[in-house]
Amino acid sequence: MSDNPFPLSLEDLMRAYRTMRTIRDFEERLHIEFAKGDIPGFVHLYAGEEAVATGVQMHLTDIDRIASTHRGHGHCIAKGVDVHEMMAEIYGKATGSCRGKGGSMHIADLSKGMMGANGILGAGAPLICGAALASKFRGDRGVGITYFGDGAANQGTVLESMNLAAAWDLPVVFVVENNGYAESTSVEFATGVDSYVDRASGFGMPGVTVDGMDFFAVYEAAGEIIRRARDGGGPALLECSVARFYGHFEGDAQTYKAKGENEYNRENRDCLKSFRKRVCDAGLATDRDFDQIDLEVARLIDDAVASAKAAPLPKPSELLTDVYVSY
Amino acid sequence: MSDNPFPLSLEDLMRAYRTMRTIRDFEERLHIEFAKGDIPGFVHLYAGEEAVATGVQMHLTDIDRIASTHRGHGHCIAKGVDVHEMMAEIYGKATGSCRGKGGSMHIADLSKGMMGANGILGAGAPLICGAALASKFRGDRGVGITYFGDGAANQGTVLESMNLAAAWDLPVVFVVENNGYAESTSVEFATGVDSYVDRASGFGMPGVTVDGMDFFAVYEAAGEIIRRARDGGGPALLECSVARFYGHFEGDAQTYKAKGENEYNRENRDCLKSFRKRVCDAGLATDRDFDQIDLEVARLIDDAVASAKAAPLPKPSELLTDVYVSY
Amino acid sequence: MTRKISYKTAINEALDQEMTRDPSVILLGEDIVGGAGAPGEADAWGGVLGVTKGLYAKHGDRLLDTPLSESAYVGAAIGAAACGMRPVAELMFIDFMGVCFDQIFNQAAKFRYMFGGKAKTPVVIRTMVGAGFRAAAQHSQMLTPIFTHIPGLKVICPSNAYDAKGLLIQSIRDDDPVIFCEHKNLYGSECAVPTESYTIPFGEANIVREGKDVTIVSYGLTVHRALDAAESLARKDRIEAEVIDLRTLSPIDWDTVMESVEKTGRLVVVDEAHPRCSLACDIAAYAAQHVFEALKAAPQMVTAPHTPTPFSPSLEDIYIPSADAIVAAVGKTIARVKAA
Amino acid sequence: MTRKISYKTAINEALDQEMTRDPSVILLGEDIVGGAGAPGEADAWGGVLGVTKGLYAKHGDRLLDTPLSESAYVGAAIGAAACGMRPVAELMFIDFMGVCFDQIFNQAAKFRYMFGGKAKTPVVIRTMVGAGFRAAAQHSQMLTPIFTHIPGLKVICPSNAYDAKGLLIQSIRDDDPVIFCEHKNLYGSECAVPTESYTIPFGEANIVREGKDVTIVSYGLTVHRALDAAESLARKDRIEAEVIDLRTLSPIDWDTVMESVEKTGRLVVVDEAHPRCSLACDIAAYAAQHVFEALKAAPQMVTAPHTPTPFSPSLEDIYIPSADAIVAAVGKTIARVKAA
Ligand SMILES: Cc1ncc(C[n+]2csc(CCOP(=O)(O)OP(=O)(O)O)c2C)c(N)n1
Ligand SMILES: Cc1ncc(C[n+]2csc(CCOP(=O)(O)OP(=O)(O)O)c2C)c(N)n1
Ligand SMILES: [Mg+2]
Ligand SMILES: [Mg+2]
Repeated sequence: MSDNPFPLSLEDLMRAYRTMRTIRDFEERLHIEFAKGDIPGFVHLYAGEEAVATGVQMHLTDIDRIASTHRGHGHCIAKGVDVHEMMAEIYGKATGSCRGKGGSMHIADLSKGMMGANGILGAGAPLICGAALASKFRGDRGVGITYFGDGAANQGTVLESMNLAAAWDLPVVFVVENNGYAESTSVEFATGVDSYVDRASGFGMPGVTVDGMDFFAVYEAAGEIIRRARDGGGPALLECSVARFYGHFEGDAQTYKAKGENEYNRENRDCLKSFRKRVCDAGLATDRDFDQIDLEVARLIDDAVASAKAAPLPKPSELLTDVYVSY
Repeated sequence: MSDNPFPLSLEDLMRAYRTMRTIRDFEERLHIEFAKGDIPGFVHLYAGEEAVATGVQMHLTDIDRIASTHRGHGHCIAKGVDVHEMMAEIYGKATGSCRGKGGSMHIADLSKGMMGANGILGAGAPLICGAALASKFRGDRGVGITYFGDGAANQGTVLESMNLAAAWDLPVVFVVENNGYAESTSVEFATGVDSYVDRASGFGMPGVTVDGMDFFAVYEAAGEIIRRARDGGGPALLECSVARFYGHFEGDAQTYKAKGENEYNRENRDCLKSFRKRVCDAGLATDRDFDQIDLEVARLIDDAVASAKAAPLPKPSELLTDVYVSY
Repeated sequence: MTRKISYKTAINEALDQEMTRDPSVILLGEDIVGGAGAPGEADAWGGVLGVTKGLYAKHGDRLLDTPLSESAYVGAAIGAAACGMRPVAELMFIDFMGVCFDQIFNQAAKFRYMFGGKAKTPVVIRTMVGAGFRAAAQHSQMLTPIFTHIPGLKVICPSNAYDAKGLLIQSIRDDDPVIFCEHKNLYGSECAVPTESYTIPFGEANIVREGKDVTIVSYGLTVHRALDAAESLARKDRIEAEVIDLRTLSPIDWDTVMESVEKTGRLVVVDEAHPRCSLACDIAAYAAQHVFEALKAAPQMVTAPHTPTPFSPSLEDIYIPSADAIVAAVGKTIARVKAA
Repeated sequence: MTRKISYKTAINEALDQEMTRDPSVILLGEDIVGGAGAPGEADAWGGVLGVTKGLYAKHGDRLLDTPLSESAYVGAAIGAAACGMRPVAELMFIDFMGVCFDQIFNQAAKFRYMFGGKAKTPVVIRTMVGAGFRAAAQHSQMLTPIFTHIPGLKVICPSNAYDAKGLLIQSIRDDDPVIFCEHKNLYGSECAVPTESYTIPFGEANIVREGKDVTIVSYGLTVHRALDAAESLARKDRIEAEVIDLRTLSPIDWDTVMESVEKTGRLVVVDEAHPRCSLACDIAAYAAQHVFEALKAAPQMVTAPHTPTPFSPSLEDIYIPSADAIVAAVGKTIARVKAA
């Protein structure tokens, strides 16, 4: 076996790959199932951006917390939320992560430190400041990660939270997933700056931009930032340039994208392809090893879909539970 | 008569002095009248910060608009709002700028381009973006100025507005009046940065910090920024370091200030004193000229207080007018 | 001329006609162009559900795609209105009001009063309301009672394409801030709508079905549930319900509602909002106070439950007030006739 | 032991005792220390009206002076609550809710339901409500109906020092988000309060005066106006009013209110909020629907008008519901007795 040129053990490398593959398959499958009309509501797919959630969250344990977005499936999977429960939730079933009450935009698992996907742009930023504050009070060295897109980066809540985190030296990492679009609107319409990373210094924190399609780039930059936050060094901003492979939500005709944009990105910027190639080229694993993972993941997703479909819907009586005021 | 070393004509110099003196006297008088218990509610005095409102607004005409704060008397006076009506408003009288319905925190005069003091921190920033947008659509070359304190600088509305103004290239000037305190809390507790000026670049606009106790410094910096905005060059941030001579509001014991802080500032950082000295030293005017203005202003304020006191309160029927739904 | 068009098209047409008529009308919102400057500009989204589609081609830069900063751009619309424009801002979902409510309720709503009558703020905030879209707790709320509570705001919620067009044109011409609530589950519903421009005055409820036995008051989507209930009551129980569509929640047409209650003696109010401090309460209480003598039975309220909107179809379907629930409520007013 | 202390002191004591008892209780807000790190730290403000004065000296860094970023710090309190802390955030005036409402109504309020019952959010948001301070339109609102409308929020508004202490301790220990409304014009009002810690359960209204002729329901400051009205009615008109102090608006104690209405047959609801979709409507409508048979007269609502709060004393004094207005409303319920 050759020397490992990567900052992760082979085991962790394969774990990272499995996470990214699971996210990709989960999303590709939703794309198919949605088209069939089986899935209620809107779903926003994370396909293409897997390296961000995975590269960042490989550094986390259950003590660490994340606050996610409307495009949250990838963050959930990388935080260890049960894929069966997630799928069932998206199908609106009683066996879902939120017992069918939340749906795609509200998957949460606080026991795993996953504080929820969120239907409100930027809303996770204050929440994660609170999680980080709790960790600071407890002295448990927990770190909080909040994700937001290039569009949500301009929500007042996000901006206020950056200031708060810096003022209070909170262990928070602000991750911008800059995929160039907010729904159908180009990031050029969202702001007067070329990169959000310049905002960091204005709030008193370091910032760094990386290629979010490159797992290793994300992993290394996030590692340093997270370590620093964990050691009491305060917050930071991590901007990841990414591409989303699908539309804003399923059903989006993507007329606003350049012709061939998706194809180009899939061909040349696929985090899974480049990861696999680099690890194979380094002689650490073979295509067979990866194929094996792919196979296992495909089975997992198949199984998740099958059991989600077979699962019962919530009972009508569920409508009135889980709000304290009994009406 | 000696050469004029200042970028203003003698007439404008005396006008600037008169404005600052009017603000100072207005506020000093309110301080006295408030202590007597005659003035309802809270008043936040602008005394000490006169050079900012005046230095900025000497560049404006009625086509330009300002959005002010809870500490708004100075901005109003510098925008030409009638001093008698202002005083009457603060006394809650029917003859007030808002016919007694607004009070100190809501003085407005849209005919003068004064869009209102505001009881909500940061709320003027979006509004002034709208004023600037209206000017842009009309092509009237109007500029919008929004003021906020070192505390309010961290409101999401302000931060969002900076981004919006830059994204849309709006003719807006964001003026931070950094007096070191938000109520009783030092600016060190409000943010992780030493100066708000660094924020400008993160939103894609230029920023500059000046001594807000020096009329000429404010005047020159504001002039350049306002000209640029007027010519379509987009927004900018102007940070003015100032000192407030009184408490946050009247009645504040100011325990949070250093011993002698107010005295020091009054002695060494009084914009009126330094203005007068510089103009006299340049041989453009004499103490007599300034004393004459002081006298006229004192009479104006006396008269404003007397007529405010004598003015009638709003009639009970006024309670229900000026809301469209007749109930 | 009239022809059948959808609620969505009617809104689009109202915006188009007002933009054509009045250069001070501008539109601001997230993705309201939806791809300006992009290769597919000609086929731009025109809003997340296509309501503003085509307007960019006609009116160009008078439509502004905004940053995702609701406080800033809704506030800018308000500021521009105070400076003489007539902006129409789109708040994509009413559920997002929590990130920009201050500009609406403390600024726009209060200027006129706070400034002693010396300001006007002719801004319209268009926004999607209501459940039934499988969009879960943060994209399905009504929240109309919150806006109705605030003095200084006018609150409109049309139930059909005809009203949508006439009320939106009225909203744009109105000199006060208007919250214009579009029920997302009505966008596809069609009816006959004149091609010309017309207005419907605020504060005029619409009697959409006449009847003598009971008054059912509602607005928005549930007007149709009320009509279904009325049909069923007529068919099965020979009960003739009068159905009133409020159309405008603030100002509200108390006269029409109270006259009907005085005639029928029975009142059922249907509100898709949560029960507490709702429009259902508002109307039932007003009737109880003002036409108490006329009431032959206890007024009944039919609302969504006091719960967030659930995601699962099995729960959401029973969340929205149903025609059955309305029929049952009518039953209570008729079963329990006043002893008198 | 009990002794007379003010509403303000009672709140301070509740916070102090809970902070002492439970290390997970922390306080966040603007100027709640008010001069930490400053020369006058020992004599720091302790909140803009001194409610938290002295707590910093005892509990140190568990009180956090926040940046003026309500969304961020209220949201942080909510996030910390979801992670096991029991934060008490101060929103200085309820009027500022517009800059942070999303965190309250879409996040804190909905977590439990949206996450299928798997989250709890024990956060308290303390805030000042009400008029009478000459503070004008943006610092005088009640807005209690808005919070009461939202499922998932508990809304509390004590009328006296005893209730303030017991309800605040209950709020801190409660596992749901609580909006704790302190009427700024009650801070100075005193009554007997035990030194020990105690709780008052939510959903238990208080009959503050017994009577047989008419039920007057209120909360907060106007409870005292209702009591004044009741005294005057007893003295001048021999009418014995029963006065109910709701104390908690959500959950609300329907049983106590309805039992009283069943006894007296007459209802007057007094609410310092605006009239539309108010708690006055909420309670009057509930009574009309549920105890209609018992009502001998039309229920009456006494509220602030449908206007922003005016600044001038001459207008503000007539803005808040007065004892006279309550007496007049009672008169209407008694003059217009039901024909029955
Ligand atoms: C406060 C708020 N405003 C608007 C929306 C509607 N919305 C949902 S996703 C989205 C675009 C988000 O773009 P971005 O932040 O770049 O994330 P991406 O979808 O690209 O991952 C918008 C406008 C929302 N959910 N919340
Ligand atoms: C949204 C909002 N939050 C809080 C307040 C209460 N408040 C009024 S003035 C003030 C301090 C403002 O400090 P700063 O912005 O520095 O202005 P300064 O008073 O120093 O001029 C605070 C907290 C408010 N009015 N609005
Ligand atoms: Mg994006
Ligand atoms: Mg300050």
